[in-house]
Amino acid sequence: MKINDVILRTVTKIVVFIILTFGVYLFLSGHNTPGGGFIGGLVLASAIVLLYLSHDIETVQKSLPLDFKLVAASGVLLATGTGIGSLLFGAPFMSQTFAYFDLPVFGKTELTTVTIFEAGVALAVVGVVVTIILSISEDE
Amino acid sequence: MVEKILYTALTLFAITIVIALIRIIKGPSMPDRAVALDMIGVNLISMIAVISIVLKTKAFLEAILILGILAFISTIAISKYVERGVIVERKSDN
Amino acid sequence: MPAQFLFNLFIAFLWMLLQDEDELKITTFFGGFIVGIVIIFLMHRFFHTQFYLRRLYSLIKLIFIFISELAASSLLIIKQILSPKLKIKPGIFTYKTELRGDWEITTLAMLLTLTPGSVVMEVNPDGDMFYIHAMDIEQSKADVLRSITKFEKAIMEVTR
Amino acid sequence: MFSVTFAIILPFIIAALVPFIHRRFKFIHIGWLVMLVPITLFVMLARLIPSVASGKTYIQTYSWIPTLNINFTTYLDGLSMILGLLITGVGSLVILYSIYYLSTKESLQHFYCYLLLFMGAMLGVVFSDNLMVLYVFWELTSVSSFLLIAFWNHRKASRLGAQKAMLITVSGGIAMLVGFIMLHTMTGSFSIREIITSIGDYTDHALFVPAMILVLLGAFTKSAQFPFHIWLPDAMEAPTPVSAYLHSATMVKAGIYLVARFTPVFGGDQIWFWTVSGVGMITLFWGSFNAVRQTDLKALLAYSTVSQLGLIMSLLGLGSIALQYGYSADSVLYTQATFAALFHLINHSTFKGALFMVVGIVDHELGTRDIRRLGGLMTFMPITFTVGVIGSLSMAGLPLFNGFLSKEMFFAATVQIMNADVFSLQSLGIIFPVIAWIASVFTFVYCMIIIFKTFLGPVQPEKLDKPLHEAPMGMLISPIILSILVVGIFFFPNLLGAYILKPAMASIYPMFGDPANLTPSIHAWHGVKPELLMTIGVVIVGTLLYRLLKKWKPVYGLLSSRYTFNAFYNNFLSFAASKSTIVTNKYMTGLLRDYLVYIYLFFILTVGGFFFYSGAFSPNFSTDARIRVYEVILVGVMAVAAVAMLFAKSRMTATLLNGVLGYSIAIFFVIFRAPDLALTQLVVESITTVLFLLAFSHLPDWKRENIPSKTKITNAVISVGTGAVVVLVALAVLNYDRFESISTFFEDAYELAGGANIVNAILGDFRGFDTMLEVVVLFIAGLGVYTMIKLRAKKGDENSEN
Amino acid sequence: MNVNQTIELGAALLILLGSIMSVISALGIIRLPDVYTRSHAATKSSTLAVLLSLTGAFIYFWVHEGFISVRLLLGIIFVFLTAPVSGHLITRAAYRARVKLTDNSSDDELKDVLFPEEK
Amino acid sequence: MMNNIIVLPLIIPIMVGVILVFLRPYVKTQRVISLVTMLGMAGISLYILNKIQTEGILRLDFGGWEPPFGILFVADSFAMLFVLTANIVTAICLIYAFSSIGESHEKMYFYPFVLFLIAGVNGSFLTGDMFNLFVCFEVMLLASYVLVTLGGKKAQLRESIKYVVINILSSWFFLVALAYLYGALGTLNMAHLSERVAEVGQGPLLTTISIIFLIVFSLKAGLLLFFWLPGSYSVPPTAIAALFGALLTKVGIYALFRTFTLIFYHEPSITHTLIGIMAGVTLVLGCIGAIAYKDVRLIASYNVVIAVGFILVGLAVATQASLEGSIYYVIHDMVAKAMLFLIAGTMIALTGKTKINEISGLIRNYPLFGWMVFVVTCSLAGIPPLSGFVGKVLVGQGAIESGSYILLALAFLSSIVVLYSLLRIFLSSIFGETIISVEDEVPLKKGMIISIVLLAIGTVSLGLGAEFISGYVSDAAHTLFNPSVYIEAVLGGNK
Amino acid sequence: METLIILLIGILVAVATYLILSRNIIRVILGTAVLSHAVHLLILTLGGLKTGNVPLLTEADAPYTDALPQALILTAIVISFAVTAFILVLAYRAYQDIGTDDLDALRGTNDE
Ligand code: NA
Ligand code: NA
Repeated sequence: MKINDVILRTVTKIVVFIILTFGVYLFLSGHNTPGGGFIGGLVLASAIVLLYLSHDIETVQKSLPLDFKLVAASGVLLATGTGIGSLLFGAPFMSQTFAYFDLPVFGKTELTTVTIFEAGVALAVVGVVVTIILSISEDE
Repeated sequence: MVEKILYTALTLFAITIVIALIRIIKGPSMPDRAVALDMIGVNLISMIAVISIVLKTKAFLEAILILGILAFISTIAISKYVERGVIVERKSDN
Repeated sequence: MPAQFLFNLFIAFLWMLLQDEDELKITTFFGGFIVGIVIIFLMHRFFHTQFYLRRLYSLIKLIFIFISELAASSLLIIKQILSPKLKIKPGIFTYKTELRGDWEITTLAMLLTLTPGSVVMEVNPDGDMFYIHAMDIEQSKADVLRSITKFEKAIMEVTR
Repeated sequence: MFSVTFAIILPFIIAALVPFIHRRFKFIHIGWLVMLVPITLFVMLARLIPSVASGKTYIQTYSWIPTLNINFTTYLDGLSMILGLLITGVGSLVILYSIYYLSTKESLQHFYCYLLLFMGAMLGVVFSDNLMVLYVFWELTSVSSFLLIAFWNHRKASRLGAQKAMLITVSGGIAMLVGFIMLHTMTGSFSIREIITSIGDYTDHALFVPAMILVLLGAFTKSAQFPFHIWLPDAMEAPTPVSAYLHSATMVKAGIYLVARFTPVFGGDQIWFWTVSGVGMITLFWGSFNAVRQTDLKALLAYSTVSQLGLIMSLLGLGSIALQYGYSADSVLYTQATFAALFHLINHSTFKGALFMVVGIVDHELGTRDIRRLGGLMTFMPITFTVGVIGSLSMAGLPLFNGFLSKEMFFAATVQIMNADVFSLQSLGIIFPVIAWIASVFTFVYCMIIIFKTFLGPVQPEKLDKPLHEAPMGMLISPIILSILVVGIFFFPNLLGAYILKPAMASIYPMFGDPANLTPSIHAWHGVKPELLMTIGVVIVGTLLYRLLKKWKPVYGLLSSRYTFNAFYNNFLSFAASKSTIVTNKYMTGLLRDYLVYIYLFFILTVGGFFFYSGAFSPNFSTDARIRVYEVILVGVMAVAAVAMLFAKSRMTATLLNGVLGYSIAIFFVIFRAPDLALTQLVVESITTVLFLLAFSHLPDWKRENIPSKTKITNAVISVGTGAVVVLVALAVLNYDRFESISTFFEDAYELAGGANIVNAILGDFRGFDTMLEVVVLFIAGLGVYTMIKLRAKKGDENSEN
Repeated sequence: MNVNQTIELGAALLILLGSIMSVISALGIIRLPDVYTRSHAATKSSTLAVLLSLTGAFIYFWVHEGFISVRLLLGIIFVFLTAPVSGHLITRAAYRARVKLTDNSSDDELKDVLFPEEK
Repeated sequence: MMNNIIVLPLIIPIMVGVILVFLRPYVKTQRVISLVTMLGMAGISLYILNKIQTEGILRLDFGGWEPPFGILFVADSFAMLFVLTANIVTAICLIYAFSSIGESHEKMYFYPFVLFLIAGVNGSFLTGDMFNLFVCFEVMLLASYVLVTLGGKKAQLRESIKYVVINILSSWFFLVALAYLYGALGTLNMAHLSERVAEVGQGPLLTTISIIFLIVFSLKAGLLLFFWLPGSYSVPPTAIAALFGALLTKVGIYALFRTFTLIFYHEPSITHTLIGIMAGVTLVLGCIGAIAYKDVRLIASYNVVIAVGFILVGLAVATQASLEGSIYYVIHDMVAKAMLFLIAGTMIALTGKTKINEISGLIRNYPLFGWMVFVVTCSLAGIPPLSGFVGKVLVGQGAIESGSYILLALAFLSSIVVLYSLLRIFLSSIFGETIISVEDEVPLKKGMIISIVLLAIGTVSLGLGAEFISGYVSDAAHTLFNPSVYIEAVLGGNK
Repeated sequence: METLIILLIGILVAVATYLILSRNIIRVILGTAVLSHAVHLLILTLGGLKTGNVPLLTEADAPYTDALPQALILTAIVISFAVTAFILVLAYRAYQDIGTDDLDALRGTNDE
């Protein structure tokens, strides 16, 4: 009898969205509560891992038509780029700044360059983890 | 009083983990171990919740959710490995 | 796509709750909505099925049915485990369901599995036959079958 | 105005141009152009003879590495003048000779390039005042000698000979370098002149004797002194012009030069005296003794060179004793030895150069140098014969030739030394005349061999590949000039004494005042003195021994070839090669486990060992944080899970146990108030488990390991030892409470970095740089995994390069 | 003892109950005869245990700090969502990996479908 | 302090490397960009080095967080000399790679990996923070892991497993040592560590910890614990092997010098004696290994070991002269070792054989190449005026000053073995009858010989032009010998 | 507590060492994983356990537990993850091409 993964796949559909949301939350809130780019990235990656576990490679790739190597590379560029960015302002390399703004919709919001840096980190983590898992899985 | 109860609960959870560990070591089959590992994960969730109370902190509530997520993912992976020997499949394998 | 829209709202809601703020703020909700847009945009190809808000009520009802079943049969298992001598006869039996579609089948299988005494081991490729492992087939098969019918009805109220 | 620096540099410049010139002017023998170099230099040097004779010296300094006291300082004085003239003079003659010796089919551009290189290097050696610069040129002479010996490198013997010469001379050079550095450490200077003036303060320095020995090692190896002489016979694989030039007239004299140069530094010391004269004497004897048994004319000349170099060396040793006494009428007598040394240095170059060229001619024209195939050449090669006889007789120390004069002075010096009242010479001094005399007998014998076995006796044309004929005139010019010098010096020795030797004496005895006092008048006849009697004795006994050669030659057979120094050298190399492979393979097993065992053992021994030895361990558990029952249970869980991994029958079980460990650590992170860590640990652990499972799809399950119980016990001991050391040091660190951690600073994270999560603020801001690099690490790993899987070696390119 | 303290005590007792459930289910995975029955114990009892302890914690935080933890709620939902799937997948895997049912099992209607050749 | 320029040697290669990932299909573009990057970095390094001479030690506090709280880069002459040489050598090895590595490798991110490697190397030289040193090591190591395996030949896979496991273990020891260090001293900034150690004295515990660091860095440097080295250096493609031979051990050497001159210099009778013993044994084992094998790459690898022993003699002796000598020698060795490995690889590429007794007479087919072998032989044997000479003299001087005669003897005797081992290559494979007929002659690619000649020019000019770097070197040695200079530069500003 | 944890670390190290000295590559890799667990605990323990509150400024008042070791461990965890991923793939690639997971069979040739 052929395996019917209907239960797994159906639940995964919900679960993946919870994980993704949670991942983004962890990534963004890391500055004040546990979390951050790494953990966020790892959680996002595990959501994708879950997709691979419950579906097959081709299906996932069709849904996420990304070259994860390049995702990772973009992440690294972003992370290093924020460092370089501070050079443009004459500040020491990797200087982070933060400020509080009153935004029309969001209210009093803290904006910090760390978030950009961490976005890079998160992207890199996602990219790398998925690259590794995909590469191994695709190997005959 | 409350604290004593909580520490008792923690001890009981820990004992559960010990028992599950025995199952992991004894097996005999791999699914047995997977079941036990899953059980450890779920118990750890409880423990974190209790420790959070003891330490009076909300810092570990994320960990509860994460642990839930990951215990799930690990179990899927292990089951698939036991079942098919491959955990990520190609369409052709299906 | 109404389902996607609903899902988007769901994420926004989730987001708002995650903030753990003292009061519910529309701004937070809106922020979550944007996050949701991003996620759904990335994941939209996954989204084949539909989702209807008006079935929320039935859903809650289902949950209550489930919880009461769960509590009832949990006691049974505990009794079995704690009895000095294990007197159980496990076994696998089949059940052909009338439910159709991934969501319905999944929900039923999950509910069955969660209630003590039964685990759905396999679903046949057509998705209409469950292979259920029962802890003690003589005593609980009847219970299980009774639960299944209850669940099937409740699920159909939600989905159809 | 002549510049010494120019003299050194010119050969190098021309050497660099030779290949290009050769390519442009293929039609002429490039030797003609090259010859202009030494001739020019010789003329330029010769013009300075009078002023140098009058005591003038020429110094020039260019900075090279002034920070390290290493400057390019050239110094022309009497001593360096002698060598300079030899280098350029003999050089000119040798190049002239080589033009006829080497056909244009040979790779002449290489030959002359090396030769010029050598010439420049040699001039550099003798004209350098700075020890480091001297060393530079010193090694360059070894290098160019190597290249010249290996000129016909398709022959194995050439390559081996070159290797031997290079190894021995460079080794000596390195020893000498250390000696130089020691001198610098003592005196703070690399300038020989400065060292000479200041060395008096350091004769009691602990480094004085080591420096001396090391410098002598350099000199002895270069000048082929016993037991380092073994390279010289093998160096005869070089084309004969090279042998004549480097291995008899110039390069081997560099050691002599060095000893002479350093006589004012170390002379007067007992060790110096005995080492230099003793080694010289042994070399003198051993060389002459071995020369007799040779059948190859070049080998014979090589041993004879060894012997003659020993003679000069021992003379320098004898002469150094004068410095023990300081300047006085008596001590001047001892300086005669040094004078004789310098004199013989020149004489040897003339007659030995001539002889080498003669042998080269024989070899070149007849295709052999084996005396067993030669004989009776006198009639066919009259000029060659004449030159050969002149050279041989001079070497034998017979009158009418310059060798006689210096040999007599040598005998005189050995006799004179017996009068010295220091260094236990009253009792031991007798060995000098005795050895000198015995060695001279053998010298006489081999000179007779050259004359009689080559030129006289029966002709053996059947043993020759080529018809008998005299050499072309061009080839003869150089040996003729040299033999004229051999005779000329005999008749006008004092000319040489006054213009050449006197200023050199001033260089060696700078504190002895007017060098004229040190310059004796040389006479062929000075009455019946011990030295004359010795010479007569040499001739009588020598003739006798030559006559009875067949009778006593078997004596050589008694010397087992296994115990020669040559055999020692060869055995040492082959021993080194074979044993080194065994030794290295013994510990470089290629087994990962072995390498890891080394590391662990080293850790346990050094860290654990020192830890106990130093008493750093002081346990104190009073400050421990409170412990709860569930924590103890969890610790137990981890311990049991870890130990269970060792006994896991399948890799899955082990992996799951590792997962248990990972999850348990996460809970400890919770207990220890590290939320971010707990989160990360959980995710990483799970993804790691997934990775393990992914990899398992491509790997076989593990089998029961078939490991001998001895290995198991070793592993267990190492494991427990490592764990124990880690624990003990950790406990000590725990009790080491001297400093506050810097991390209180980060508690202002909210004000400083706008983050309430301190750990996150550290990761994103305070130590964001670490995080950035960590992302890079991750990225490299990811990309690496991808390449490892996608890029595979094609069959067949396992061994070769892509 | 005020109301809050009583509720906190109640929450603590809830947690204690959860831990007891947990130990019981652990006993189950020791005592029960095969992987299938053990997985019943594991997926159900421990799910209930988690439910109890998380609810206890939720109540505690609510009462003690006036803090409604959505993360705890989400945790509960998540466990409910995933625990049955885990149980389903493990038992299925076990069966397909041919882990034997205990000897006193009565029916096995799956065997004929999956491994007809082993009749 | 704000000297953003000193982060460039790390950040430029990383960013360029990442950008090259996007340019994967464009091999030519990758070549040009990577070479230009390396040359540019060499230029920047030179600029920084000169700036240090006028402005003193430069430091850059990342994020503006003052030491000891943040991470910082500290560029002193010692570090920058390493950086400068490493970058030049890498540029030259890249030129070699252009014509040897093959397009399949180039499309598999060869250039990014090399750039990451050099970034890790540069970072290790520049960092002033102990934990950041660990991280920089890991950047370098990960890149090296990939480069060792790049191509996936059997021998590569085989040796890289050993290489990776041993390095994992050594990284683990590094972390253990860091745990102890932080537990005991509560700080990570090297200057601050030095200050704190000096404050309480380097007691037995701190000395114990220092020995763990010694083990860690020795593993990286190949000091005594070099077992991993010959295998892993003889399997990768030539350009990579050359980079390894030239750079990787130098990072360990750098760390040893930095740690034991800046932080743990109070108990030389224990630590430096141990280093001395290790250096001595390394010299002996290296020498034995260098004559044990006929495989050119193995001979080259053991020559690496010998050089490590020699350089560490300078640290064991620890006089200003010996430190200066070690620095000269390191610079020399980077150039000459790269050249040696390129030559070894070229010999194999030309003949398809690896053993010297199977190769003969190459000088007849490739005269220039043959002479390059001779140059590298002389250079490594320390024959003047090539580059090895000055360092040798100074190390010797230091050993004499401090009376370390055994080390002195071993160090100088090792030169003879080096000479012998390389002369064997030259005489057996370069001289002699040729084995390659004119028809079978594999053309020697331009990029190969150009890079070898460039390195030869390097070794000649380093020797003849020693004076040009002597100012930098003595400044570097001065800083090493006087830790207060470094400490003042790092912590002086904010006290 | 600290002492107990350190003893645990000792056990982990011993187990890991024993695993690393095995012939089977997977055992070796598992050994490295256990090693990294041990050292992470070590850093945390020596950095001072339970001496303060969770290092979240929103949570409680000072004193906070030392946050720096936590940050260091985070970095170390990620790095060891990267390395583990790499060596796992390396191990199976070696198995694919050389056909063994036995390290004793990976000696290489020392045929001289
Ligand atoms: Na402490
Ligand atoms: Na880990």
